[in-house]
Amino acid sequence: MSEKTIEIRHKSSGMMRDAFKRLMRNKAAVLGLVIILILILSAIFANVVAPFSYDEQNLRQRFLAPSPEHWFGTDEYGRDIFSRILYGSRTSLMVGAISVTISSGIGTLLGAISGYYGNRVDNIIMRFIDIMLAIPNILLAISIAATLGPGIVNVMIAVGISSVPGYARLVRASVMSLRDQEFIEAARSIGANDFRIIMKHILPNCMAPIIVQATMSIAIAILSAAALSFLGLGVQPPMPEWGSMLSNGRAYIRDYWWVVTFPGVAIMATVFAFNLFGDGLRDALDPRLKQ
Amino acid sequence: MREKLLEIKNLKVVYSTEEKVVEAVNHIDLTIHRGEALGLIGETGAGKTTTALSILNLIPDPPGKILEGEIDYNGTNLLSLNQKAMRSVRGNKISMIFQDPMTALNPVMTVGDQIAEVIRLHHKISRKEAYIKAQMMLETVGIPGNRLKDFPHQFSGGMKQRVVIAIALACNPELLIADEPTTALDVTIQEQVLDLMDKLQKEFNTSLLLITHDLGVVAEVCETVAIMYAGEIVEYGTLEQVYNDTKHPYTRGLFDSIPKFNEEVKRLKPIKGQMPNPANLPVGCNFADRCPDVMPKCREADPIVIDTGENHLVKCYKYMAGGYEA
Amino acid sequence: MLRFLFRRILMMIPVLLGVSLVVFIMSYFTPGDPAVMILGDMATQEDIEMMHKELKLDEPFVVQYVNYVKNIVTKGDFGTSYTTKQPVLDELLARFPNTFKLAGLSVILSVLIGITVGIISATRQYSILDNVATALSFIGVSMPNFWQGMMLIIVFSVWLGWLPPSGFSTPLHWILPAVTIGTSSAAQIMRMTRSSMLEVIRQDYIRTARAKGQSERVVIWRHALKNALIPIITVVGLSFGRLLGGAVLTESIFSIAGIGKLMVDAINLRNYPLVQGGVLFIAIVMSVVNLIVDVLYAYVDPRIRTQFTTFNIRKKYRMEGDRDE
Amino acid sequence: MNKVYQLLVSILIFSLVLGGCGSSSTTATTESGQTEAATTEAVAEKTFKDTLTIAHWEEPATLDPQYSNMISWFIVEKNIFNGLLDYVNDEYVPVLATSWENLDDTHIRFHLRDDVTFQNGEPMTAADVYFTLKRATESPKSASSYKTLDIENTKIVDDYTIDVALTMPDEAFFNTLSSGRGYIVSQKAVEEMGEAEFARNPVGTGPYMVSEWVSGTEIKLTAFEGYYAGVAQTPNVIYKFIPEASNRAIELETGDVDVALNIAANDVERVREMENADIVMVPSYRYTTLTMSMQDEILQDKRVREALVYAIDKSLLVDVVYGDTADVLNGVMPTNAIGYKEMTPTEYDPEKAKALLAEAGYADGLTLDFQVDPGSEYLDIAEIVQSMWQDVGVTANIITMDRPSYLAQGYNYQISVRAGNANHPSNILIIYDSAFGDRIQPNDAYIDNALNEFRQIYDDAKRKEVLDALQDYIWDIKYTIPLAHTKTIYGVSNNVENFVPDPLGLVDWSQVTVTE
Repeated sequence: MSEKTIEIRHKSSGMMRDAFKRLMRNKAAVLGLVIILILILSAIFANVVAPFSYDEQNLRQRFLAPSPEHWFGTDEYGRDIFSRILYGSRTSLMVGAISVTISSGIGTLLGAISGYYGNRVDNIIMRFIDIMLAIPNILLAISIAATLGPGIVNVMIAVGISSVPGYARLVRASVMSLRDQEFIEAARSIGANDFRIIMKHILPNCMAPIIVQATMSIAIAILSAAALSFLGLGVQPPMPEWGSMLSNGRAYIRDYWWVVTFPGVAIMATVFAFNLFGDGLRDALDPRLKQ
Repeated sequence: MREKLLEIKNLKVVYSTEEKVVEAVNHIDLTIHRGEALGLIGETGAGKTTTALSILNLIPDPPGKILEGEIDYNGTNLLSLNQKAMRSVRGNKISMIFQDPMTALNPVMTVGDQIAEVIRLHHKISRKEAYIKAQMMLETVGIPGNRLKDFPHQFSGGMKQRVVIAIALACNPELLIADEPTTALDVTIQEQVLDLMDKLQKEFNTSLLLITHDLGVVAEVCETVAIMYAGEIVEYGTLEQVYNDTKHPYTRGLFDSIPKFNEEVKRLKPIKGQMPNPANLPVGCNFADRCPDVMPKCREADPIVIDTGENHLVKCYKYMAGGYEA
Repeated sequence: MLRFLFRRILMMIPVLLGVSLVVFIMSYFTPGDPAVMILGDMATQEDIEMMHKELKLDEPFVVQYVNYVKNIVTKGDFGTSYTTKQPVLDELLARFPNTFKLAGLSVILSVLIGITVGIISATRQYSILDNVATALSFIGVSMPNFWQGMMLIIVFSVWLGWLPPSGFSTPLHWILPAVTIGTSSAAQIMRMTRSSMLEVIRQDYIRTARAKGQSERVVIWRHALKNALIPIITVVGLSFGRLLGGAVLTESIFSIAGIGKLMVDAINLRNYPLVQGGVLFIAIVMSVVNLIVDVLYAYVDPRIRTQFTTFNIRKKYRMEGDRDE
Repeated sequence: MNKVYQLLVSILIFSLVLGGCGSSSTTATTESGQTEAATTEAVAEKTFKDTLTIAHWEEPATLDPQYSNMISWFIVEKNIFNGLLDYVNDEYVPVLATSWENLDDTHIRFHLRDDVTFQNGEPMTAADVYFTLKRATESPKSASSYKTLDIENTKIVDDYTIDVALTMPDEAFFNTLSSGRGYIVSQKAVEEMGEAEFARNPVGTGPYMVSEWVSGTEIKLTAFEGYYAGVAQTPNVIYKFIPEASNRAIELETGDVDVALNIAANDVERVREMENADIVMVPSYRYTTLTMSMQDEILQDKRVREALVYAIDKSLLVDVVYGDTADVLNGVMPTNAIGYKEMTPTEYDPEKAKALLAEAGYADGLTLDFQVDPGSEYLDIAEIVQSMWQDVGVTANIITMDRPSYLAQGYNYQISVRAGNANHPSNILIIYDSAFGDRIQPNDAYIDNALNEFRQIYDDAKRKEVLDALQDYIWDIKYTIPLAHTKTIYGVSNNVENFVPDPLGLVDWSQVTVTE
């Protein structure tokens, strides 16, 4: 308890610096961060780094195995897979990041309000969440695409919205077990308003599950986006996107392993990195680990 | 002198993480006699709780590790016992009350379960008998027996601490370690809990190791006092010796920093500075930097423990001349 | 508790109404004409109009919705599938056993693996075992489902010939799909268990239990696990609920006649009665799962249980007056 | 710690664990061990399996022929029902009808077999034929095919004779009767069961009847003992529904099915290499074509359309998308369609394309929207065409949308790709008809007239004249860019005998046997 009181009095910048220091000491998290940075850099500089253009077809050089010229081989249209993966990091990272931001933002807010106020508010929000849970993602995506036209934005919104209930329920459960604890009452007693209590006292204490969930859902977001692309609701060709590269390549899984393997590895590496990083972040942010 | 119950010899405990080693307890010696109430005083981070946890061999490992020393209990070194033998000591011969009653009880089990658990662990009795015993214990600590089936969140803080005490005393232990048992409670409740502990200690003839930073609490309950600073015991003696014939500058500092209502003191004198970082202890006396009486040699080598007479031990160069090595 | 259950079941009614209305609105405004989908792109205008009349799509929105709800409430009639002309409920019930089996099996599998490995991983944080389990779980979550499913088919059906590649009729058919789905949710449950357990085993009451002389096994499995269960139950409940809504990709890969594929096909064909009925059905199933999850919360955590009987407890507090506020 | 190393180790362990999982469940492997059985009994006398299992790509929504419109449904119905006549080797042959004659231009008299019973035991009579035709005009899925049928004036002459009346002369009517929509249903069965029940438990005159339909999984057929042409050779036929194309090939490889329908182009080589099965491929009636909206100003310019044609290397495109499972289509109908006329191929000539574009005022390039329903091979075609057009300065923005949205767009598009699947010109060329409603919308009076005219001509030579001219016109005007004529691909186990492939996939299984 005494640790916590000290914790609260700290300036937030100091807290962040401490957390950052702890994070940097975690080698796994640093590895994750490095992979993420590489991905971000390759997304930004794809046009500089990539040896070929992402949409340059060479129909006489289809399904070339990996070679010094085509590091990851070529796909069913003779496009360079390495270049497409580099460009694809743009789409996939953006889809992952933005949809997770949408879902964790809305979900956390709803969950926190629901868990904190309980009773009637909880009831209304949870019924709302139940409604959302019941609506299939694809139907949601189609409806959104119908309003906004097909494209990547819909994918992000559809994927984001469809994973809101997960966050909401998770956060709600954590908040419910936190809200009656002494330090919340303490905060309330010194006149902190509900907003402040939720933002400053409750949410930081349920960061751990939120972060774990967020890192996990980046993967799910990337894969859901792929599924939507497959139904024609996502990224428009020839713009590469890992998930749809994987889906389109599935027909060749037994003949040309590289067509599916490299996008698959790209997704796995990304998810792996976010997981490592998220894990490290959780440990770094968790005040209870401080001693 | 009474029979020795527990003797801590040359105990050294460190917490090590990848980049640093924290020396939490540095070669301390401490003896508790049968029926004795010993107060272990020190500020936060002095190593009191680590000492207590070492006795039960509950130092979280990793990162903690007992590097050196012995803890002799009735002639056996607890540190040499295997897990199974150690478990038969915990909660049975030696039990512990933790600092924060709010978190010390398992929120998903009824208090009855939690009291009965310790009874059934150490006594071969039926579930039913254990619950009867648990109910008796509850009543002993002043809680109506019909609340056996209630959960911790249905109790107030003071009552939770009573439950914790009931758990600790359920098997009639020979030694009770109380780690800041009243710190988290408000003053009126504190008094009740202390009275209860005092009463029960005498009633059960239990030895008590009371860990606290509150000099007043010790004065009320304990016969012997040990002052701990930066992982070391800097002064030890009877209540009388330590309180009325305070030797160590740190102990004096402690007394000066609390208000006394029978003296006219214009201003309290807090101890200047902060306890040294246990990950980076200075050469020489750990207290040297804050000591008003610091001498050059204090910074050169660590002082040894001196017996200034009648087993009043001090770890300070100031008393080197008058005393002899303990 | 009974009152709580009753109240929750009552609360399902507005949810279901909400769901049906939302889906109805979505169906109404989503582009695509069911008649065209049924007739194909060779249909003439007369055919389409004929179809509209047959499907009662020429009626105004409100009339359609009111009739829909009325038929459900008064006759238990969820409508008729546009394509097969079979009652929607029959279609759903024909597929549900497969979906339920698949969801159940994979959840059981993933709970068994996930919780066990998660606990081992948490109690031996940073050990080799923990690192391996963590790495495995990362791979488990990041492996695309259909890729894994196809690899399993290639290995176990084509190369080894041990297990059938598709269908869901015998227990032998269940293994591959259940493993496919189970892997990712096991990994997720493992992660959640680990992180939740790590929090719990740092708590004071765990130290209390140890100080009682309790064995490590009991401390972990009885004292810690029960406290760590809430977030785990949440994850399990969510994934079970989600799976009961159908696992489209896995169902496709293994040619399993489940709710997921049925729904996607229905959406793709704009088979609205089936979409609406299916969504309602899924909503009911989800509500039941959520209810079970909430009951489990209460079973696991007495503090939450209190909320269900808040009134009684408050009265008790007032009588004994021992709550320091 | 070295996480990468850990990762590798864990992958290894994971694969071991997977292996372990499998090995613990080897108990019931012999269930499907037909391969062993086949080798041991090869020397012994030939025995036949009592069940023929077929991997089908899609479950029928109904087995009611007049309410069907998908090939995949007719494939099953083919074995339950018979029509009055069939189209085999370029001519109409009698089936349930013994013969027919034109009483005049709009009246046809059909003489029916008198030895046919339905699967419910009822004899098949002219009343059933009348009933079937009548319900066809009432079904939204059949009505337009029967739009020339004058049901009011169609008369039952006696139990085995019926006079069918038409509103106008219609040569295509025979084609309709030979199609699945012409399968004769039992009036009594439909009236007793009701249509919903009939759709699941149809009663026809064919070799098989439905014994069990496991929704979403399979349809089991058993031989109809009273089949007028003799009881089927194999007593049971099972259609297993396996939508995933690669899995149909796998099922064939593992011996779980005897025939796999609709093998994907990229699986053809694999099936050919199988020891226990092979590929049987016949030209289908399916062809793919790019369509252009004639409501779009840019595309109304014929030079632009020609440029787009010259810019596509059709043979390369067909090779990439289909391999040897399709041929370049040099005509406006599938090669085997009735009255097909082969055209002179348009050469791939990007320079000419550029010149034409420049002439049309698009020397600096041109941007077009390319709407794609991402099902089937359409997206493959679109991506390749997009890349080829890019070389002549035409930027095609691919817009994928799910099929319903795609269909809902009507002619609000510029370029699109579609497949047709029919063998009669009136059904193939209908997409150019103004009355067709959407997609191309040429509003071309010449086409409308010709389409209306030729089907009224019963004289083969005269009809051909009109039809040839129409095909020449359509080929020249280039409202569409025909690309490929695909093949129907069957994967057939070596144990299967007497298999006769059908262009549409409508295989009659009654003569097929499977050796053990």
